[in-house]
Amino acid sequence: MTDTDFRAETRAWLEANCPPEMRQPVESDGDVCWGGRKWRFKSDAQKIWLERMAAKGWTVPEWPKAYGGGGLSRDEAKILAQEMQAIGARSPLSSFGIWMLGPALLKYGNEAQKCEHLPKIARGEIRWCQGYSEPGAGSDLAALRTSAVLEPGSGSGPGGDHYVVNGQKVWTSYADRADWIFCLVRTDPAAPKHLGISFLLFDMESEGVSTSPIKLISGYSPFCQTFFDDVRVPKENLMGEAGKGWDIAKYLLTHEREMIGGMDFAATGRDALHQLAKTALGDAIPGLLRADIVRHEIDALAFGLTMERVKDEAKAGQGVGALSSMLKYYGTEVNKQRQELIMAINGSDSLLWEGDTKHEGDMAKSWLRSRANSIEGGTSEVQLNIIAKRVLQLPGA
Amino acid sequence: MTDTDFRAETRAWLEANCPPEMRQPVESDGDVCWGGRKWRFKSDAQKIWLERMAAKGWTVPEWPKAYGGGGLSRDEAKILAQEMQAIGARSPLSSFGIWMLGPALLKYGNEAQKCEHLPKIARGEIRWCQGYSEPGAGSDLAALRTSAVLEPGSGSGPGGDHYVVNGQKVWTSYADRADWIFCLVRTDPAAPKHLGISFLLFDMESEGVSTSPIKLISGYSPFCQTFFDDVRVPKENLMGEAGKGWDIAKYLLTHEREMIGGMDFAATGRDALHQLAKTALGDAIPGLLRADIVRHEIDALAFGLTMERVKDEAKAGQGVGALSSMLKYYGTEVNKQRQELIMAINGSDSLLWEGDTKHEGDMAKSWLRSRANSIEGGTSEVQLNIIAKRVLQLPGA
Amino acid sequence: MPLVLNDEQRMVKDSADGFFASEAPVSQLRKLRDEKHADGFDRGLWAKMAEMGFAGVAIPEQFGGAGLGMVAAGLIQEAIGRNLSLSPFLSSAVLSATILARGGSDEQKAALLPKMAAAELIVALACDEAARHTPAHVATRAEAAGNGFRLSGTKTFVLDGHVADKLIVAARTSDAEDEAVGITLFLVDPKLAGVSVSRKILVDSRNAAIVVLDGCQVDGADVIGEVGGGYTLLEAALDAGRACLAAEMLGVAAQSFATTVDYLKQREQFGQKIGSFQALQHRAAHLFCEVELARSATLRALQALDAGEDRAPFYVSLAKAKAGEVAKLATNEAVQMHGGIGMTDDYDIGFFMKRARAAGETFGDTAFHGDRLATLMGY
Amino acid sequence: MPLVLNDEQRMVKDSADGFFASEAPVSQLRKLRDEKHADGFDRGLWAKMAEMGFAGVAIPEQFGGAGLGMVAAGLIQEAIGRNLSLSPFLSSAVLSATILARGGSDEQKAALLPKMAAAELIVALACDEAARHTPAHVATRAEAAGNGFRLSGTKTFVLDGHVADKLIVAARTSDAEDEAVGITLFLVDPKLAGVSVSRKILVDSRNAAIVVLDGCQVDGADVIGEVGGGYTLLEAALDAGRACLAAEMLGVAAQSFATTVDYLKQREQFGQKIGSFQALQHRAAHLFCEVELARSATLRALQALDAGEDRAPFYVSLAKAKAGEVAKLATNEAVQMHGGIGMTDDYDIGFFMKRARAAGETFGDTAFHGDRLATLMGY
Repeated sequence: MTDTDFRAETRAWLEANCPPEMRQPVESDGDVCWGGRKWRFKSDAQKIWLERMAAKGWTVPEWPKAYGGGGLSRDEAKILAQEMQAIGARSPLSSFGIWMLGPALLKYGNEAQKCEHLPKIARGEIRWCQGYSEPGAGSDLAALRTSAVLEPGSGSGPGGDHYVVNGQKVWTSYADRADWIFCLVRTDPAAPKHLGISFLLFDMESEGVSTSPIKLISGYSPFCQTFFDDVRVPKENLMGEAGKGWDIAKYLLTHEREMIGGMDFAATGRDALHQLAKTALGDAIPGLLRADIVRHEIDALAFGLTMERVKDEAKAGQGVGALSSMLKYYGTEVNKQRQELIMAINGSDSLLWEGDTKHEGDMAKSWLRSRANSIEGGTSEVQLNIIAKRVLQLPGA
Repeated sequence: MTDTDFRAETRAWLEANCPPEMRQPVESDGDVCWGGRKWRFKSDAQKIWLERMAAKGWTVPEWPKAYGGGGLSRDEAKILAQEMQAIGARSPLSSFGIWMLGPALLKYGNEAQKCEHLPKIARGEIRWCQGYSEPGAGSDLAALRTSAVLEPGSGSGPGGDHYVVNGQKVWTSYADRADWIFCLVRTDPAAPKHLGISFLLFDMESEGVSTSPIKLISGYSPFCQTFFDDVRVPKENLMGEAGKGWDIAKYLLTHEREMIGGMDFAATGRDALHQLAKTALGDAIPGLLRADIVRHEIDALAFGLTMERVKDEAKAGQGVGALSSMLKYYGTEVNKQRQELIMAINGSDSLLWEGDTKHEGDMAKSWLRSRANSIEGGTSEVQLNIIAKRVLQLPGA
Repeated sequence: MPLVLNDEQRMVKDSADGFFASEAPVSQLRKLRDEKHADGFDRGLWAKMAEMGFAGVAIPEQFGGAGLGMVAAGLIQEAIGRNLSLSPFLSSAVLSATILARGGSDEQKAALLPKMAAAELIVALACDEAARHTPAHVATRAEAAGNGFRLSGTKTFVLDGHVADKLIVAARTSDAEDEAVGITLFLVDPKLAGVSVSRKILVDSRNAAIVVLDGCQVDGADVIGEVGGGYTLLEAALDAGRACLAAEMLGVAAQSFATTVDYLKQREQFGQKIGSFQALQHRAAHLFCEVELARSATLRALQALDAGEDRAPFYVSLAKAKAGEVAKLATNEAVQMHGGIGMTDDYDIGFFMKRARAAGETFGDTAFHGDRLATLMGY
Repeated sequence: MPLVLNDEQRMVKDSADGFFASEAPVSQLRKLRDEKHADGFDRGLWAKMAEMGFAGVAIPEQFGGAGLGMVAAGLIQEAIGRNLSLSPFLSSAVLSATILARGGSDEQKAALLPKMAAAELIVALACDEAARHTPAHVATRAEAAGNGFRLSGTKTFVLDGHVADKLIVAARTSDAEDEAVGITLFLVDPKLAGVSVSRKILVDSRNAAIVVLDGCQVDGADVIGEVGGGYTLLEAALDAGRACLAAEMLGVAAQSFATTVDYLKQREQFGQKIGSFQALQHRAAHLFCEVELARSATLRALQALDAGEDRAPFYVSLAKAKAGEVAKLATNEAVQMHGGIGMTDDYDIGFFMKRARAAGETFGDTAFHGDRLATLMGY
């Protein structure tokens, strides 16, 4: 099919199948569907939209059809995204399964694991969370201590059929709402730090798993502490080889970095800051604030173009590579600055926290939420370390 | 004498003794008298002014009278400075002897050294330079390798009467115009880095001393490379104990830091940047440039007040101490920013380098000269290290 | 005047530092927030602040105050900043007390100031009408009516308005070319007909009410100072408040910084104390300098107010601008250097960041004061 | 259009990178400076640049040029920036060629462009009259006289004016409400009576003449484009020049950065490579990001010019503003990280800092372009 044909067909299908309600801007948390066993659809339209898109594999347009994907080329996926944007269609499904585990499964999973997990991710049946950080092992992720010990075998075999997992994770996003976890565990305590780590998948309903939400300064609790107390995990849930989990972790972190760095800029209809200022203040914008906004816009625009260029170069095979740390670092710093300026523009209104009006507190909460951007998914300091080491190849970095 | 009486007397003396020519603003290099054997007075007035002030000990007002100073109290010295400023009197003498070696001699020198060197400094007879940095030992000053070996004694004694100095110094300020050098040398190559260093004074006309000016990016050559080839220095020219030179060096560096940090702000009649902008541009100052200037002025004013407060606190015995690194770091960064903004305000005029008009090139040269502020006398990075270690007591710093 | 504290001021500092650290530490703020306290502060603490002389610091001794002046007030508010202590100190003891002590009639002073110093009466200032501070933009009208005036308009961001026994309201009694002319200050009882006060809880767990005046009738005796001449009084009070806010932000910055330096010395990652990483060391060292600069600018502003210098507004704006930037930097760096734990509500550092933002916004942010500074320099 | 180079552009890039590195490295700049060369550039190099097609990069093929467009011109100037190569490329091949190719009559094009592409004729643009770039402020008058005009006024900062065979002069032929209206461009022979050109050597060892016009008589045929409509042409040329300057500053920044990273890997202090100090690592890593941002903005601006987008001026100002800041940061960081040696004239890094400042100033600095950007956004 030519791109033109594909575009016409897609447009027609979306027109016919996307419920009007799903073309409204996202207003609150529940408007974004995350799927999973515990998900309560906010409306029939949300459910229908997910089902219809999943049936075409368009929740994950570029994944192979065999695993529940749409089998689209990169250009076709771009067209689909453009056509969805044109009618304001919401994304039918958001999840860490799609953004993070899926790509890793496609690269490192065995056939059985792919067949088992990818379709459920694509259909929004299973919601995943990520078990990486631990108390005491924040930026120094590889210092993790959660252990997974193979049960002694029954009789003569080399070991049992299950790992027994013990330990504690922190910053597990939405662990309390997730069904399964992909988890970094230490399988070989004697091996050097980075080599004793394995990548394990398991059900959060397994006996011995418990979670406790962490309340953030923004008042939200998107993260949990997660405890593992003699959790038995079948041996076949090991992804990749035992002791090679760090490679998968690094691959995934790269994805996460790009996601967080680009997050705000990928948002549809992001208003330029000067528009917000004009709306809020009219023409009487204080000189120093105007200057701050202009300087921010210069950085934000140049960063947006860099995101574009990195993608275009990758497509053209010209990329310099290892740029996810740059995008993560710079993108989150720009976003933090943007939130700071939105607060300044709105003056005392921005400080409202609790009140009767609908959106009261939203501005301050977004501002506070953005502070975490430069910490989660590898701090800005870690990204700068990575650039110094991998890109600039500075000594001892 | 009461302060009021002292002020009246000082005012009258200055009125009677300061030649009118010495009340004109400093315009060019030669207007500042540095003294020394090679100095050529620009005018009779310059010579008379130095002689009259030196006779009263007012080239170094707070030094003891016994060593050629004025024996003034701190308050009296302040009054003298104010009265000189009131009539626009130039400083009669500038020198590293006054600013750096003098205070160190007063603290660490023996009586013979004080009597020999201080009066000559006070009278501007001997001009000193500083032999600290070496190629390869820049920020890491203590890595210096210039050696001073005690000559073998003639006969049974423990050693001879002379050190023999060999090595190379760099960044020696005005070494080509100086008469004597105060010099860090390694007297004990076996001792740990900081312990084998001694502080030696010697005549630049000694056999084996040669200098070679370093041309800077500003076109000026205020620094030299200085070479020592079997220079024989009498043993009694050692200041302090052998192997204890590092303590003197640190004491001196503190003085140097405060001097460089405060330099621009101490300048009489320093115009505020916004005045320069208004003069150059009238009222049509671009918004972003105005914002930059305002932000700079905020920092510059707050820094100026901090200089004041540090002095006032020291006087009141309330100081937190160890602040010379702060003043050096922040003062030079503020000055660099100021030079950057002066260039921006003056646009293409600031770029002129050589030409027929008198001050052409001055702006660009001042800008380029200021780049060195954050390098000389301990880089900004070294100052931040010192603050982290001594003030904040951070680990491993 | 030398930029150091005199003996009296050092005593105030020592007593304020000790008092707030023991009587109103951050845990009290947390408790009052979590229980959604009706007043938003502890009246017992406020009474003790009166006993210490803090509530009357800016009130002359003849009216029951301590008459210690603005450097002392700033030192108290710096300690408040270090501990994030909640009280109507800024609204009543600084802003309103300044207006009444300067512009009040003898009757008003005698009736109100002793009670304010004794923490028996809270007076709040209703000045702002727009989200961004622009004190001369007063649209609230005061029309001559009866033996006084009838007030109509809406005031926002009235600090502690929900607990105020009296309000000081800026209203326009006449139009003039210059916006600053024609503004009059009124004492308004919030229980009068036509006055409604709604509490708004802010990000820093402090309160700023919206006050709606709907034809509220006040007496001629309720005018503070001269009719039409209220702006000068208002600016004097705002400058006192701004300088104290600078001092509070200095306290916020210094405490966040101290907490961060402690954390840098304890937390280990990659097998070493994170305080040994040079990149963090340099940022901490830079921050140290910035806090010192904010301290100098703040002290100078407070001294200038006490001395009644013409240049006081200049130094106040310098202090508010600089301390605002420094508090923002210090608290953001604190959260960043703490990493994940700094983002949790359980840990205190987030409270400092919230307060830094709110205090920075209050009565003009750095952009406002930078512009004001430039205007004052004729630029 | 994707933000990547196409095959043709990559070829241009490769050849320009190789050419300037071997034919006009920094040592040539140093040599020309030290010998106080009369032209301030090497005419042999300029001839070779014509052979390579560089001098005609922005000139249509029908007039002897290579017609490669602005992305190609930018790549050439980026290579110039990396090597600090001296030539009249910007003044003649970009600025003047753009004006003539767009607005010149057929006669003018035929007479001038082929010679310019062949490096046989240098044409310089005389536009600025004030120290800070304000292109619409033209006080130079062109009064109707004879069968043409009589020009009077003073032009500053005429790049390569001292070697120009022809000048393009912006002069006011009528007054108008809007400053941009009523400006006309003239071709002026600097050897005419009433024209005096004085060379000024700049901090970056480049030249910008002052041109004084004292009743110089030109012909009607010397008008470029329409009488009174010169500003549009001028802005188009300036935007081409600004985008190329952004590209040059990108080259300056990238080369300074590369030199610095190399130095960090070699220089030892305190017993280790200074590149192992984390504070320097983080600053270098940040700088890496900034250089990448400048690269993206610059490429977008050049592409927008080639595509004739309405938004081209917007992207040009973005690129000039960003690349200017980045080049300033990169060169200052380079000098600082080199320490003392970076301050010596013997070492090359200072040349990069000098060029960054001058190029940043030329045709509007970051403040100018930030303000222009804001105005273009209706702000």
